[in-house]
Amino acid sequence: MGLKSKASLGTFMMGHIHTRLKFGFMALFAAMLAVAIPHTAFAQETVGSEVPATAAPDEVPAGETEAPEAVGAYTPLEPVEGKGMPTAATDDIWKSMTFQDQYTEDGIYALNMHDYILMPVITAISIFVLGLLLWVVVRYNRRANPEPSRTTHNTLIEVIWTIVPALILVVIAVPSITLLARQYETPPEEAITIKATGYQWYWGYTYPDHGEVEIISNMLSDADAIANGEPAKLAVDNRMVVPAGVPLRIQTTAADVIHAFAVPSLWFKMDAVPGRLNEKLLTIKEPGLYYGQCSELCGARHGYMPIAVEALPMEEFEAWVLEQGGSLPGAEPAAEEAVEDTAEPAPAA
Amino acid sequence: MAGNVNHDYHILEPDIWPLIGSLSAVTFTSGLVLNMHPDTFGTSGSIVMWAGLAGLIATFFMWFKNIVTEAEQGDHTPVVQLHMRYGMILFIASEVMFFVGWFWSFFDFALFPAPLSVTDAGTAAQATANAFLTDNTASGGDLVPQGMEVLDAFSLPLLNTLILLCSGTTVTWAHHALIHGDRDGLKQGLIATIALGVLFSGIQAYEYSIAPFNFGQNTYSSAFYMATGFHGFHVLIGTIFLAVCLFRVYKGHFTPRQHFGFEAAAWYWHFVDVVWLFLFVAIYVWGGWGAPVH
Amino acid sequence: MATTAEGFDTHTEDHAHDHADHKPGFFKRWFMSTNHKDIGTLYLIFAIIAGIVGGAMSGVMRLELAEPGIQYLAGAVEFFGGNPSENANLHMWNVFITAHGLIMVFFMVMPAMIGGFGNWFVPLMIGAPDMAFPRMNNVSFWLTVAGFISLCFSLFVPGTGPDALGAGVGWTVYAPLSTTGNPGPAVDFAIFSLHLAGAGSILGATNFITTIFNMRAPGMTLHKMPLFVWSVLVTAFLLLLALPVLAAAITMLLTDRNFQTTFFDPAGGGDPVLYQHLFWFFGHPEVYIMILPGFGMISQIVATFSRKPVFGYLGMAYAMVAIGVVGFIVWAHHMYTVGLDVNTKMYFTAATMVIAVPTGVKIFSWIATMWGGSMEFKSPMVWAMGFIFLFTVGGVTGVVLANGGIDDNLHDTYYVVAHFHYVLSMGAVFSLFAGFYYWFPKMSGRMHSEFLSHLHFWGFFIGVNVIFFPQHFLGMNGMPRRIPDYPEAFAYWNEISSYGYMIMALSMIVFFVNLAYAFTIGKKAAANPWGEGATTLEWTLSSPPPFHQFETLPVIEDHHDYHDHRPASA
Amino acid sequence: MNTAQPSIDDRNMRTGGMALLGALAMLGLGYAAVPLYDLFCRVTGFGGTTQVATEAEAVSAARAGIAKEISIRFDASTARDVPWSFAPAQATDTVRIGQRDLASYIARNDSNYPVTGTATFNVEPAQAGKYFHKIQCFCFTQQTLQPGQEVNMPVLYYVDPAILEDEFMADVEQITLSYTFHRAKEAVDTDS
Repeated sequence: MGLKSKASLGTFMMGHIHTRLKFGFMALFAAMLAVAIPHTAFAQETVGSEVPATAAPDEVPAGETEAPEAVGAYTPLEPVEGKGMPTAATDDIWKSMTFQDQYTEDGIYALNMHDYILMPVITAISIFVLGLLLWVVVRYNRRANPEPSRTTHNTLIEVIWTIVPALILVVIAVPSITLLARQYETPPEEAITIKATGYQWYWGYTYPDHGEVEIISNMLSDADAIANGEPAKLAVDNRMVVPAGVPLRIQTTAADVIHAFAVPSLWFKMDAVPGRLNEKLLTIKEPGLYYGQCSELCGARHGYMPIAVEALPMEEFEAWVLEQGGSLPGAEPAAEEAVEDTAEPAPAA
Repeated sequence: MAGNVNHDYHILEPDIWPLIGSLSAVTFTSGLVLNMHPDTFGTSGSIVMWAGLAGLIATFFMWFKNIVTEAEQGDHTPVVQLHMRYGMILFIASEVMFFVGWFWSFFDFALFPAPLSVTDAGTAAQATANAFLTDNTASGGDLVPQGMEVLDAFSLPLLNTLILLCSGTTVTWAHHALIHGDRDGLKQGLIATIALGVLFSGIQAYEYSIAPFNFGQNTYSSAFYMATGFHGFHVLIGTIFLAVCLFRVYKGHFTPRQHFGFEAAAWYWHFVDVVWLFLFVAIYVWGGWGAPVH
Repeated sequence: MATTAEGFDTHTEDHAHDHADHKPGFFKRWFMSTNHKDIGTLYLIFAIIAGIVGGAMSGVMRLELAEPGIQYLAGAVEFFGGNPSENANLHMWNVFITAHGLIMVFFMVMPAMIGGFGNWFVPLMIGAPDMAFPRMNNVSFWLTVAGFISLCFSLFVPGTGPDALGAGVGWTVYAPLSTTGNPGPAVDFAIFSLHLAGAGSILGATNFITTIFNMRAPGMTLHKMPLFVWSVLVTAFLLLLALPVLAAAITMLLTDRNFQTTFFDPAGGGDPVLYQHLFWFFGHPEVYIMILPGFGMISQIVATFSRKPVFGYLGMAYAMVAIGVVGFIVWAHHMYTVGLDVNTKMYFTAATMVIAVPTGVKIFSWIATMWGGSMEFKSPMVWAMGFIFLFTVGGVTGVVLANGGIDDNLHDTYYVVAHFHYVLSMGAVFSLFAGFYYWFPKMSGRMHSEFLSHLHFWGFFIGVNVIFFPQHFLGMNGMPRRIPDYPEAFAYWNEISSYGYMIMALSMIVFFVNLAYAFTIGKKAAANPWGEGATTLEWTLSSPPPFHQFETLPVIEDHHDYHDHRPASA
Repeated sequence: MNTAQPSIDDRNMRTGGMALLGALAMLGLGYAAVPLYDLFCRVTGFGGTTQVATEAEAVSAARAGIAKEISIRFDASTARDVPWSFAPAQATDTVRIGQRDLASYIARNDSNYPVTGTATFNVEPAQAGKYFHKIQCFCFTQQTLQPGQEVNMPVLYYVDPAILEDEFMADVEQITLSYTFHRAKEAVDTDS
């Protein structure tokens, strides 16, 4: 899907060096514009372009298309190859060399900043230095230049190579600070709250607005994951199900040691620190299954506590909540605790 | 040194004590670890620890003995003395950064306190809730949890402040006496300083023994004992340092022109003094302010 | 100028043989040393041994990561005397990342750069007969060894439990994983290892600062000092001021573990993030400690083989000072995801990017030094040029990571691993090899093989790039660091990365062959094998220098002209 | 040993005298410090502690008569070794800024042995922390729950009206108050 458009987007510098290089300098100025242009417009023609903002039927496996009619019947989403998960080099070598496609506005902004500002700048600097080195090797070796000059100072050039990098950094700083400010937008009051708690070595997700639904999420064994059609080491038994397209208030904490809740395709990473609650706004643009992994060393099975975020349309999310024995905000809370048995969970051995 | 050396630097002979000292250090720390884990290692730790400590003490003793001998031999030319001044200043600078670590954690706890309170909850929670609505006492967000007693800054700690400040003047007295060739004044000043140092340590030990909180009780108490404990340890070192100087005075060491051993001890003592002032103001007075005193 | 070196050589020989070359017996010489050159040699040998241990660990790690699944960790557990089980095997991975990090930082790079080359060449370059505190110099070395011993102990004692040996906490030793998460004695041994090595480094730093301030030869002002000496001076200050804070932090870890304090335990009102602040207040200067002496060596080498004085000497010196100073106020960029507030993150983003300016000044000054030069591509020079390019690549990815918002994705991924290996495994290590080949003839009196050195360079250059460049891809694609097993999608680049390790390991065999060659059939080295470009004082002495050099101090009259050696007292 | 001229004796006397004077002055100053510091604190309200609200402050805040409301979320966590159900009685609440309000948490010991817990809290977003005042809360160091015992733990709090003047708080619509119960440390755990 969208192979061609992707190659022109996220290709790494090894791709088309000549075009990339020329493009790099222009991109520097284009990037400044990109900051000014409303990000959504920009995003639409880049990453967002390949997938419509609303879930297209071909995005969702056949069984899932009937879901809107059958409210109350939650069917787990099938993963889509290359969406919300890393790409194998054997499938798409260019895509395996860069960031995963982004499904949040901030993620798209950050990805654009990386692809159109940082990447061209750092590539240009590296190639510039390499070029200078090659030039001095060719021009100023002992055979070509037997008599060395004795020049040790040139105030002008020293000032230039102090000022120019500083200016480049200022250019980088503008979108960088903007990005930080965007990432710190606080969730609106009506945002749906999900609390992710890190345990050694699994995640617990609670939904305080939905009658204390609690989900314990353990990694599936490789065999189970493959049987499910999911990537091994990323698939989990119980996913963190969230509604797509609405603001979410993600809160993280941990019960034992520090973990980190990270989903690369949502440009989201937040440490889960025991005794402390971290909070961040997350709005997932479209339904889908987005995988991540714990990203702070937390002990022996640190590599085996993946995160699977399943974003669904609101009505399906609500159906899922009811299925879990939860209640919808505004309704009377469900009396019984449906997930009692998961209160004392054990990690999959 | 051989006759054709044309510089004033001190080229040393090979010495075994660095090796012994380092091996003793790792023996000592390993003994400490063994001691901390009796479940794993049984009681074997103590002997290892004491052996290491004995090696360390022997190293310090022999090392300084060698330095003193070399000084008396005249190896410490003016430039070598200058080295020692630099070395001591830099050592004290690193010690300052060591205390920065303690103050950092103390101020972290003081400025961003975790709310722990020792108010006894009882079990009649609802009754307590009603009481909350009428109760005026504050709780939560304190460095010193409510209900915890602290040491009265203006009792023994103030006395200790005065003792240390006073000892700062006596060591200066001794220094001036030394410069002016007044050996009796030097001895008196040093004896007074050492006595004040011992007095300080004694009072500090007494204060620890009557303190209404212990090391691991909460962050205030941990930061308190860590900072004041390491300070106390430095006072002890400084006192020993001064005592060695006194011993050397009786041996007839030090001249009005060359007495860096004494000066280093005095610098160290002033450093210990200044750290105490910060401890006193920050931890005793400011940190304990408003809390009930013991 | 080439003649002046020999001129000085004959001068020293006048009196070198009676006293200056009188060496003590074996035990006295190597276990009781008070000679800066012998201690420097000891440091280098120690660093090579530690490098082999740490490098072998990374070999096991690359082997394990070559394909998904767990293949070799059970063998590693058995090697250290444990009983393989899933828990023990996975824990062993964390032990490996911890030990690899600690060994390479504290027992390979630091001892080689500061202890090894610093000890050898700071006194020689400033025209001093020895270090200011020769006996303390020796205890600095042996404390480093003591620290290494303590770290080795930690590998054989319980970490998380009786079956899982070793400290599996990462080189950062974050609480609470290092307190409640690893209750066994292994972490205590590791903590004391840092205490001991840190004490050694603080004493060493004191020694270097005193030596550089007080023992410069007559006429050598601070602004005439070789840049390597400048770099060691700045490094020593960083060590002196940063290490005590680490000592305090790990002491608090120790009491949290064993004496019921709660500095970093939220249950008692403590704060795990406080530990990270304290650690990185040390940790960030630490990464400059590892690279600054490398900067100094590269400056010497580039000037020597371009046959040209360093371009913009003052700018180079003060760029290092600036990097050192700014290095103290950027620490929280290692903590972008812990939940810092927005203003803090913006400040640290801006401050971190500032460091790129002095670093850029250095890169461009090196190139300007070569510009117009008459370059000769002897082995030290090719390593230096490799350094300049690879450090640039590692530096620019640092600019990417400096952006707090971008780091939200890249933090704790392989991109970070690639970044810091580009600046350390390539920056620091390339400068170490450059310095090694540069000064090996001086230290040993023997010439290494230029052919083998070049072969070593190209093997190492290709190897490390194949190892670490694909790790950028893995990181961007989302692979977290510090995991022994990974989703299938990451297999391809991991496999390539592991092939790179093989290339690198082969090149290291060439290195040792080269050493063997030099010591057996290598030619005797002249006092100055590099020609007129080598103008610093060490080249005025014989190779190897007399046991005690500069018994008559050289007098420096002109910045680029060190050949005047009238006795100072004359 | 004292081979010096009389002048040195004199000077020593003078130095000694000055040192004595200095010491006396410090002694006096030391004792004067108590009332002086007390006075200073009474004038400035500086007490060495932070964010401790009193009833009087709360009343004056309430009297400021602010009509704006803000949403408060209550969050509860337990460390892994605390076998309790611990949850707020209500997930969210809306309060008038400056107005006192009472919220409560419910904790129940699900195990069959007594457990002593200790609570810590924090406030998100971080910049809201300094405006969130608790007049009373249950952050007991040692809260022992018998098997099956359930307690209701109230928190009395208000949001400082100064929040309205902080630009960094302008778009904050909800403040989360989070409590975590940890197992009380054994060393001070006298109950079990």
